[in-house]
Amino acid sequence: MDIEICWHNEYIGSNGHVLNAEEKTFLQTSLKLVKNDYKMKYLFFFGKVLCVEGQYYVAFGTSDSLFGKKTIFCSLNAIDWVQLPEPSQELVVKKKILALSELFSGDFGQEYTIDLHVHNEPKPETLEEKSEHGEEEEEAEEEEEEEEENGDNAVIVKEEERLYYTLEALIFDTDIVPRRALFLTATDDVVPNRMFEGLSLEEADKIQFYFHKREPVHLQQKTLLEREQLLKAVDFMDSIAEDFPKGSWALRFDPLSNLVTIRSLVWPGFTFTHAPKSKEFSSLYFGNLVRTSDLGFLL
Amino acid sequence: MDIEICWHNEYIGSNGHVLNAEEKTFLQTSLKLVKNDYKMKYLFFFGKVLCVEGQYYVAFGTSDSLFGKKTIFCSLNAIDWVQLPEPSQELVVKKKILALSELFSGDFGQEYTIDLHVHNEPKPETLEEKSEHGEEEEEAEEEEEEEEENGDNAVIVKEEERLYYTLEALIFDTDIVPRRALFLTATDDVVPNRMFEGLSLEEADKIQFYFHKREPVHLQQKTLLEREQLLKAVDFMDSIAEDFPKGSWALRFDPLSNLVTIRSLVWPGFTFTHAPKSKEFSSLYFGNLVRTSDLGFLL
Amino acid sequence: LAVVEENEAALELTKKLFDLMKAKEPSYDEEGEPIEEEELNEGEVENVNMNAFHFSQCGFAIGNQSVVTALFLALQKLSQSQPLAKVRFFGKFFGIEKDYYIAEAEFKQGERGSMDEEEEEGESENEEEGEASPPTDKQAPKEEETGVNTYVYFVCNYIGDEWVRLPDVSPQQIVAARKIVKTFSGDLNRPVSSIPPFPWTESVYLRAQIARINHATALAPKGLFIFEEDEEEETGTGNVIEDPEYEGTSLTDLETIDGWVHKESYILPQGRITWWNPKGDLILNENDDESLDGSEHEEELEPEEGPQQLSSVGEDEDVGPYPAWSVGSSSSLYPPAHRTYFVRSQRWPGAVAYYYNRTYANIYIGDGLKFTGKPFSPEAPPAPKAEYIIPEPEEEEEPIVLTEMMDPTVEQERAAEPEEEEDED
Amino acid sequence: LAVVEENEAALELTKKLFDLMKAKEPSYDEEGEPIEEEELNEGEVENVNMNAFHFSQCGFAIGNQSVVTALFLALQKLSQSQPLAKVRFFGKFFGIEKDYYIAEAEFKQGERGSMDEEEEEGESENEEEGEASPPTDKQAPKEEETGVNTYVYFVCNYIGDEWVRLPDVSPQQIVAARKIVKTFSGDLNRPVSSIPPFPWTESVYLRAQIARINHATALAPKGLFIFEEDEEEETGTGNVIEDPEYEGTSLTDLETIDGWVHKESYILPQGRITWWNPKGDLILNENDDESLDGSEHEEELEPEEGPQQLSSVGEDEDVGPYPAWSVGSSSSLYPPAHRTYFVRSQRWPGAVAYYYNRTYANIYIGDGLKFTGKPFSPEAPPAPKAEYIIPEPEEEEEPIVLTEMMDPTVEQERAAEPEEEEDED
Repeated sequence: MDIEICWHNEYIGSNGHVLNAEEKTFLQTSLKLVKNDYKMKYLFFFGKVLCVEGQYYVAFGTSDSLFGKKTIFCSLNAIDWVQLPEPSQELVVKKKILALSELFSGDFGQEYTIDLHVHNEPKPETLEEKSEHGEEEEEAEEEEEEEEENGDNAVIVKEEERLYYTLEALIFDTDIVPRRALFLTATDDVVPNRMFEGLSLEEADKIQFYFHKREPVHLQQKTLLEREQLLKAVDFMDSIAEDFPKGSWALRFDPLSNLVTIRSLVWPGFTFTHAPKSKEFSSLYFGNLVRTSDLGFLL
Repeated sequence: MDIEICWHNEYIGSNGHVLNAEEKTFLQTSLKLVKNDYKMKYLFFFGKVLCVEGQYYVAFGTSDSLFGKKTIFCSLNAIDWVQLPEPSQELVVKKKILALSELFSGDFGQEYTIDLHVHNEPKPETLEEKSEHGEEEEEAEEEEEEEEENGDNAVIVKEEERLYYTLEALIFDTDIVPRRALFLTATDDVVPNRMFEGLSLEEADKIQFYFHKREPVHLQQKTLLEREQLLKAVDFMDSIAEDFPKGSWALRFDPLSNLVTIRSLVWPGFTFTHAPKSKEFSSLYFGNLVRTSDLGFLL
Repeated sequence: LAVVEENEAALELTKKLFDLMKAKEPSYDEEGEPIEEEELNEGEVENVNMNAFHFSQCGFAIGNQSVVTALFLALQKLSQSQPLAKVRFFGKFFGIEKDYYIAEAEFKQGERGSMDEEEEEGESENEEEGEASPPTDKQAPKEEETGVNTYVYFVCNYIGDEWVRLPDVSPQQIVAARKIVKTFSGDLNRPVSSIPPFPWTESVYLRAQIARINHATALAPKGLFIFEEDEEEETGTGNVIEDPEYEGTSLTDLETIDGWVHKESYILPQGRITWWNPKGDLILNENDDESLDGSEHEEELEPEEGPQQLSSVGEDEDVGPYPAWSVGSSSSLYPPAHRTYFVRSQRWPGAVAYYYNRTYANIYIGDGLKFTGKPFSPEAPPAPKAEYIIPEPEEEEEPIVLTEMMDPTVEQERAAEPEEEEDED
Repeated sequence: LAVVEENEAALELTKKLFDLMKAKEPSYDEEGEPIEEEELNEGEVENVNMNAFHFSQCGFAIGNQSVVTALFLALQKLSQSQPLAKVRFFGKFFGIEKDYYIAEAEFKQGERGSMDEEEEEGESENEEEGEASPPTDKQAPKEEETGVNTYVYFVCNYIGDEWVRLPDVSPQQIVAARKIVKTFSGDLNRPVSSIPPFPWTESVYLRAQIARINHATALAPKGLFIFEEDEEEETGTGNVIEDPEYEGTSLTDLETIDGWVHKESYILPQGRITWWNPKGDLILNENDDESLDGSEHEEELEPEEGPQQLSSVGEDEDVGPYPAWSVGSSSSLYPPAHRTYFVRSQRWPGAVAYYYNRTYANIYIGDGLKFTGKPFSPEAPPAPKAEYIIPEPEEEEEPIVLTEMMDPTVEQERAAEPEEEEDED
C-alpha cells in the first residue's frame, strides 16, 4: 500500500492530479486499520470523488478472492471510513439513479427524487431546490415534481445509494490489469501472477493487452473457434479493446517516464498506468463521478 | 531505472540523503545513453561520492551476466560519464591505496604518493600540499616524503586509480540482495528470480536473509554438512551475517513506512532498503568513500 | 539498484533531453576556459519547480520531479531561441493520441515579428476566411499583439521536442470554437471534424481554446495588481501593473473566493476583448478608453460587456447550479500562514491557481473542454443550416438588447450567435 | 491499486499515528457543533513540510512526504501537551538498533518547570556526580535555562511514540562526551560502555551530543539576526533578535560561505557557554556582559574564549586539512534567485542549513559523531588513568595560557582535559 500510494503520486501526476502529503499520510494510516478491522484480504485505494462541497475518498476490497463481492468504503476526510451499504433498489430505479447527471453534493444524506414516469430522462430535481432564483419554466417543473413526489411514481433515494451504484458501475468499467498480471489456477482461482514481468514494449501500447479485473462478460459470447486462440490461464477476462463504445480508452506511451497511461474517456478522471517490462501498474480516479454521455460528439 | 530512482528517493531519505530533482532528471537521461552506448546488459546507479570539491556520481554495470566483470562509470555532473579504466598496480600498492584515509579531492587527476617503505601506514601526503600553515612536525614529514618520492620506494597514483580500487572494494562489500531475489539456474547462470515476492516480515529483520551479490567467498569454506542445509538454487551466495567484523551492519524495520533499512557501519553512507512482501529493494551510497577503521571503539 | 531498460522511441527522446541538459552547460572546449558562444537570449522563465511543488501540495501535478525539471529545460531553451521577454508553462491538453504541452510567451518590445513559414502554413489551411487581409466592416478584425493575441503560444507533444508556434487567433475562430465540443487528437495539422463544422485545423482550435481558457481562468491574488492611472472604473482593460505596496493577500480572503481576481478580461461574444462596432468602420483602439464609452459616442449599438479585468471571481456567473470556482488549501493541519491556497475552476476543469506567501501561479491541465453543468450534453449543438436566429439568453438576468438593423450577412450571423455564451470564457 | 499488508508492530504504530491524526480534528460529538475540549497549548511549530521540501531540493531528507506529515503531527501534539512556546525538529540520530527523532523546544516564560519523575530517574542513574546540588567552587555549575540548557529536547524512536524529555546537561557531561567515540544504540536507558568510561546512560550522552552539535552547527543567514543594544562587540553572547529591517541575505554571499553566521555560541572547553571562574565562587551571569570582561576584573585566570554568536562560519577552524563548511545550491539550471542555498558541516556530517527567500532552517541527520579528518581513528582515546595532563593545543594558533595554581582536584582535571577540543563544538 505504502509503495503503491507513492507510486501513484509520482506517475498519475500525468493526469493532472496527485494526492498531497497529508492525504497520503492519512490514507496510508487509516486504510491499514480498515483492512485490519474489516478483515479484507485485498484492499485497494480507488481515488477521490470531487463534489460540490469537499470530496469522497474511495477504497474497495474483497474478503476472499480477487473476483469476490466488492465492499466499498468511503471517507470524507481520508481518516474516518464507512462501509457503503448495498442499496436494494429495483433495477428500473437503479438505472434512473445511474442516469443522474448532476454533481455529487458531498453529503451522504442528500436526497434525490427519482421520477418513474415514462419520461425521456430524469430531471435533476435536487438541484432546483438550491437555485432559488429559478425561472418560470423551472418553477413549473417543480410543481410537477411535487405532484410526482406525492404520487406513487417517485422514489426518494439518498446520495449514499447513488454513490454505491455509481462507484459499482465505475469500478466495473475501469478496474483493469495488464495481460498476464492475473492467473487462473487449475482450480479456477484467480490469483496475482508471480511470474508477471510486465508487458513488453510492443504489447504495452495496444489496448487489447489490458483486461477487466472481473468475471468476463464478452468472453462468453465468443465462438469456440475464437476462444481456441486464447490461453486459458491468462485470457480468462474481457479485453478492454472490446468495450463499447469503441474509442472509450485513450492509450499513451511516454518515453520520458517510460510509462503507458490509459485514460477512460467514458469516465473522465480515471487513469491507469503501467511501466512496461516491470510488475508495476496502478490506477487512480480523480473526478466528479459523472459518466460522459456525448462521446459521439467528442470523438 | 526510472522507477528505481524514484523509489530510491522516496525511501532512502531515511538515510538523510536524496537525489534532488535535477540529479534525478540528469541521471535518468544520461544513464539510459550510457547503457545504450556501452552495451551494458545490467546497469545500476550506485550513489554519490562526496569530495572536498564537488562529487562523483557512480554507476556500474555488466555486459553479460549479473556476476560478470563490473564496469565502473563515473560522472562529475550526472550528465557526462566516463568509464573508469582498471588500474594495473601491484597488490602491495593496491593495498596501500585502499588504506588511504583522506577525502577524495573531486579531481580525477589528483596525485597521491604511495610510500612503499615498511612503515605502519601510508601518510596522507597529498593533503599537506594544501595546508600551507603546517606545523614544524609536518614540514619535517614533507621533507621526508620528498626524499621518498625521489627514491624507488614511492609510487605516484592518480585519484582515478584510487577511485576504481575503492569503489571496487565498496561494491564488493555492499552490493547486497534479499534471499531468493536471485536464482541459480541448472546451467549455473545467475538470474533475477521471477518468483521473488520479497522476504516475509519474520525474515526481513534478520541479516542472515541478505546476501552478497557476487561469487561467494565464505561459502566454499563451509563444511559439506553445513552446505547440505542450503537450497542450491537460492543459497549460492554469502550471507552478510558472516561478514567480518561482526556488527558491521545495522538493520532497522520501520513500521511507519513498512521498510527494512540496512546501513553499513564499515562504509558509512551505504543504505539498503527492502519492502518486505514486495519485490522492491534498492540501495544507494552517499558518502566520502572512507572506510571506518575504528569499529572497535564505536560498537 | 536498477536495471536500465530502453527502446528506440525512448532513446530518441532521451537524446533530445540530453541535448537540452548539455545546452545549459557552458562549453569548455579548450583548457578550462568557458567558450562564449553566440549570445543567447535571456528571457525570464517561470520558476516551474517551486510552482509545481505548491500545486502538488494542493493535489495538482504536471508530473514527477524529472518531468518538471525537463520542462524547465525545455522552456529555458525556448526562451533562448527567440527574443522572448517572459515564458511560463500554460499547461497541458490531453489528446486521444498525444498530449500538448503549452508554453505562453511574451516577446520583447518590438521583436514579436510574424510567424514566418509556420504562420503561412496555418493560414493556407484556412480555406474559407480571409482574415489575414485588412478587416472589412462586416467582420470583426483580429486583435494584433493585444487582447486575445497578447501572448504567443508554443506547443509540443513531448517535453524535449521542438516547440511549434501557434498562429494568432481571430474573433471568428473563437466564435466557431465556442460552438463545438471536440476532444483533441494531439495532431496539430489534423482537420477538426465536428458539428457544426470548424473550418480550420486542430492548431487553430487549440489556439482558440487556449484563449478562451486563459481569459476565463487566469487569476491573480487580490491586491497584487492595480490599474495604472486609475482607469479601471471606465473600461476594465487598462494597463495593469504590480502594486509596489503589495503586502500579500489576506488569508481570510483566500479561504473564501474573495482572495482572487481575474488577471485577464473576458472574451466578448464577438470573439474580441475590446468591442468592435460592426455598424461603422470605426475600429476601437483598445487602449483608448474614452472611445469605448458608449454614451459619449451615442452609437446605436450597445457595446458588448463582460466581467472586467481585476474583477473578483466571486462575481462570476455560476456553472448551471454550481459556483464557478471552488477554493481549498494544502492542509488541514498547518496554521493558515503555512498553507498553500488554491482555487479551481468548475467551468474549465483543470484550471487552477495557487497562492503562497506572495507567490502565485496558474496552470491548466485538462482536456480543453468546458463544463456547462447541463445534463448529458455539455454543449448542445446548434441546429445546422438554420437561418438567422435570434439568440436566446440562457441563465442570464438581462436579456440581450437587439436593435433594428439591416438584414445580416453570414458574417454577422457568425458574430451574433455566440451571445448565448456570454461571460463564460 | 494496491494491496494493504500489515503486521502487528506496524499495526500498533499505525494506531498511534491514527490517534495523532484524530487529535487534530475538532470533536463533533453532538449535532454538528464542535466541542471545545480542555484548552490545548498552542506553541509555534516549525513548518516542517516547507523545510523538508527545501532540504530535499538540496539533497537532504528526513523521509518521504508521509514521514514529514507524521512528524509534524507528532511535533504539534508535543506542543499541545506542554506549555511550549516554540518547537522545531532538531534532527535524527542513527542508532544500531533504533534511531532517535529529536524535537527542540522552548518553554513559555516561567513555565519550564523541572522534569518531574523523568528527571529524577535520569539523576538517580547518575552515580558519581551530584550536580543537582548547588555547585561548589570546584566544579563548573550547570547552566540553568540558558547556555547549553537554553532549549529542552524531546526524543522518540518512532514517529508517533511518546516524546521523552531529556535531562538538562552539565558541563561535566559535555566534557566527558567529548572524550568518547561511541555509536548510539537507540536505547536511552542503556549504559554507555566506552574508553574512557562515560558514567551516565545513553540519554545523557545523547543530550550532550545534541548540545555540542547545536552549538557548533546551528546557523542563520547573515543579517537576519542582530544583537539587541549593540552588545555584540563585548561578549558575543548578547540577546539576539531578528532585524526588523532584514531584507534577505545576498545571493553572492550565499554562494560562498559568507552568507552564514553562527546562531549559537560555541561551548567552551569547560562545557559551558559562559565562562565560569574556577578560582573564585563568583558565577558569572551570562547576561551581565561587563562582568565577563576579564580586564575590568583583573582575574588571574584568562577566561576561555571561542567563536562568538553571529560570527561568520567562514572563520571556523578547518577540520584537519579541509574547510569546516561546504556550500552548495539546489540547482545549476535555475537563476540564482530561484535556488535554495545550503551549507553543510564537515565537522558534524549530517548538519545542514538551507536558505531560500528569507526563510531558512537547520537540521541534523547523522550518527551523532564528529569527523576530525584524522586518518583511521577519528578521535584518539586519551591514555586511561593518567595523572594531570597539561593539555596540548592541537591545530590551533594560540597555545592555551596556563597559570600557576593549586594542585588540581579530580573535578578540575575533568574540566581541564577537553581543552584540546576547543572551538570544535
